[in-house]
This record gives sequence, structure tokens and C-alpha cells, in this order.
Amino acid sequence: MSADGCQVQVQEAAFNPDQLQCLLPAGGAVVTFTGNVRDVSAAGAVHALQLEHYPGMTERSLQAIAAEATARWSLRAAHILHRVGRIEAGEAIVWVGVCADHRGEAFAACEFIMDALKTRAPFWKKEHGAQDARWVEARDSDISRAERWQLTRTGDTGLGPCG
Amino acid sequence: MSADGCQVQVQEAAFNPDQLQCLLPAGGAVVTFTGNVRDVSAAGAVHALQLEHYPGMTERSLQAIAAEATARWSLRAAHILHRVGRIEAGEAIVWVGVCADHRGEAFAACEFIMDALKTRAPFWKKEHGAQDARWVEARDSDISRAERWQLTRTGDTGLGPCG
Amino acid sequence: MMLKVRFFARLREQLACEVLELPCEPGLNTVAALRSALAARGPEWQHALEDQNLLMAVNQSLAEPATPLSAGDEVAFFPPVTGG
Amino acid sequence: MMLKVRFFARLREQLACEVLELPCEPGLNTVAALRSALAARGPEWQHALEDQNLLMAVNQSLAEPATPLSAGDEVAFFPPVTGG
Repeated sequence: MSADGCQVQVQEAAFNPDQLQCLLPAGGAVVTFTGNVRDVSAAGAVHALQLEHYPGMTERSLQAIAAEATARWSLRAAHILHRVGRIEAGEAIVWVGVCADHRGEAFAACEFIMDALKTRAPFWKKEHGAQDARWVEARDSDISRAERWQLTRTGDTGLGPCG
Repeated sequence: MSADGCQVQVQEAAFNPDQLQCLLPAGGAVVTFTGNVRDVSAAGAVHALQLEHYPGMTERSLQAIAAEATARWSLRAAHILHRVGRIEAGEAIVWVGVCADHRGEAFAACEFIMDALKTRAPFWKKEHGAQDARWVEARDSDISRAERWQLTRTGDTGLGPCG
Repeated sequence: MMLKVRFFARLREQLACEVLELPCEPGLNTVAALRSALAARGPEWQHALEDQNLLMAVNQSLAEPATPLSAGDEVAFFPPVTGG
Repeated sequence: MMLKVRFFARLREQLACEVLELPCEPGLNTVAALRSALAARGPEWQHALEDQNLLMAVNQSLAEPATPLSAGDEVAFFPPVTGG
């Protein structure tokens, strides 16, 4: 795939998932993931999230994840968009779009990107409820999901064609 | 989930995948699949597909697949849209959108729906090339993918909450 | 009462037949029995219907050879599906 | 030459510190050595940095305790990530 098949974007502005898929090439199979802020969590009601990140490393990390996906599977494109700053409940926080010739590759790569992002990309959520704010705890299930891909959190592997 | 969380639609008209996700509820995790007509196949150049189907059974079959997905996973919604008739290369032929609280369920259910559709829903593709037209052969890989879910092609199981 | 029999895609073309109406005779009590009766209509029917990959539906649900038939049923034969 | 050390999220709040600049002394030759030196700054530092789940990065790539450090490196310590 061409180098511009991998695109990553980190932004404060809200986005509409409906306006993103058209930016992907129209290959045989397109899989997208959208994560929306839920209005409840294990800790209670959630009015908004504050997303802290590590500027510079964030973009590098997402680029490395997209490149690793294109190295593992035969993809036409892999795009990642992630918001930072304040995000209201109900708004989209992350969008991943993958295009491939075959659906198995598109599904696997999209899920891989999300699992890698959840364990390797330097974002931290703080939940704002009615009264208080609290840091979100990392979930063991995210680590075990990532391990399915034999990802190690220190495993910034060699970059693929987009790296 | 409510009964209207499952929606299936079979239509001749072209559709824009970007206008479909907004019809899903904004749950925590939304996974979509879009299948586009590729301009080449194993048999050569493809200008368009002619999609034959079994009116009546088609809708029942898609409804049963969506209902089975909602019975297997905890979903907020599962929508399936499939075109029939003539579809030009580059156009979308199928769209599946799934909404769940957690991404693992959304990914699994969306992939399950596609694998079930590929082996159980009564659609048949005829490829139109430059000179000729030929029926597309079913692929063994689709059958083995479906078997991962312990689907049998005769397995129209009990309907879930949408059935 | 009758059985309605439908054929799709390549099979429809091979048989040059889209829909048949058959009297529901006593012997036609399973999908397999109907398939055998259809195959006896001539060499083209025999050839087309001996394809082991054909799928069968009764009243618009996928069926097996042993699926029972009753008067008024709609039966369909078709190649493996290729949608999506 | 110096080392730049950054802290994020809960750890940044616990330490009340976002960025430190430290002289790159001879002993600070791995991430683990830097972590030990930081923990010696006081009880709050010791408590916060003994969390076994903390992640570490050197020059914006995830690192391990044995990852070597050189003058000019940017090192970061942070809790497990929770994006997506």
C-alpha cells in the first residue's frame, strides 16, 4: 500500500463518524470502529471525559500501530482518529477505519488496532460525574485482549510500510 | 434490547455507507462493515454484478441472522442492508452496523453476521465482465469462516428477541 | 393441494425453469423424495439435481433432505449462496 | 547535558510534577536507575514510583527497566493507558 494509506489524527474538536468513511479508498471490505463516551461507568454517572495525552508520543504511537497493522495484514488503508481534551457523554472519542480486499483482514486489523491502542497509546481518561472526577482504571480485559495478538506493551516493533 | 434494534433492508437502490451509521444508537462501541464491488475477481475484470435473490426468504434469513447475533451477544442494535439487482463496480453491496456496550461484542457480532450472511442468505452474484457474464462460485473459505461460529447452513436456530 | 417448487441462479438457468407447481402426491413427503421425483423428469434435471452442493429450503427456511413436506409448502433448490 | 523527565495523569497529580530536568549523572544509565533516583526524592515519590503497573517511555517509545539512557533523552513515567 502507499505510504498515505496510514493516517492518524489527534484532535480536540468533535467529529462525526458519518463523515470519515468516505476518506477511505473503496476497497472490497471496509470495517470501522467508533467508540462513544458512555453516560455511565462502573464508578457511576459520567457527564464528560477529560482526555490527557502525551503530545508527540501519541502520534508516534498511533502511527506505529497503524504501520504494524499494515505489516501484519494486506491493507489498502488504516486511519485512526482520536480526540483529546473534554469530551461530552454521547460524543465519539475514537474512530478507526480499515480497508482491505478481504473482510477477514479488515476485521482483524481493525480489532487489532483498537486492542493495541487500548494498551499502548498514551491516553488517560478522567471521568467527570455529577460531583467528582476520577481517573479511569485500566482494565485487565484490555490487556488480555491485546495479548491475543502477542502484543507486548513494550513491543514497538519495526515499522511497516507506513512507518 | 428492543425489537426494533434489529433492522434489515433489501433494496435495488444504491446507498451511501456514510449515511447509515447515524441510524444506529450511539452506544459505547459501534462496528460497521461495508462490502464494495471489486473491479476484478479470480475470473477477470468485473464491470458490474447482477444480484439475484429469493424475495421473502431473503428478508427472513437476514432477520434470523440479526436475531441470532442479538441472542449470542449483548447488542443495542444490529442493522443489515443488502442490495439486489445490478450493482456497478465500486459501489457498496452490503452494509452491516452493530452497536454494543463493549467493543469485543460489537466486533464479534458484526463479523458473525457477515459470515452467516455469506453462507445462509439466499443471494447469488453474477459477474459481468467486458465480454461475458458468469456465476460467482461459493468459496470454501466462507464455509470454514462460518464454521468457526458453529453455524450450520441448515441451522436456523430459535429466534432471538428480534425474531 | 399443490407443492410450489422454485429454482434460483445457475440451477434456474440449467433447468430453464423458475417455478413449478406439482400435485402433492403421497410419496412426495420429504425434500429428498421431491428431489428424486424431479431428477426423473429427464437427463438435464437428473444432471442438475445430482449436484451435492445444492441447498434446499422449505417455506423459506433452509432444509435438509429429511425435512418433511406437506401440501401447500413452498420448496426451493439453489446453488451455494454468494451474497455479501 | 540533561535528562528531561515527564509524568502524566494520576502520577502527575500524585507528584504534583509535570516535567523535571535532571543532570545526566554517570549512574543514571538505565530507566530503572532513574526510577530509583527519583524514588529517593521523598516518601511521596517513593510511594508513587513503587507502583509496579507504571509504564515507562524513552524518547516517546515504550521502554523497559533495562532500557539505556543517554544525555538529552526524554523519559516519561505514567499509569497504564486508558484511551479508546
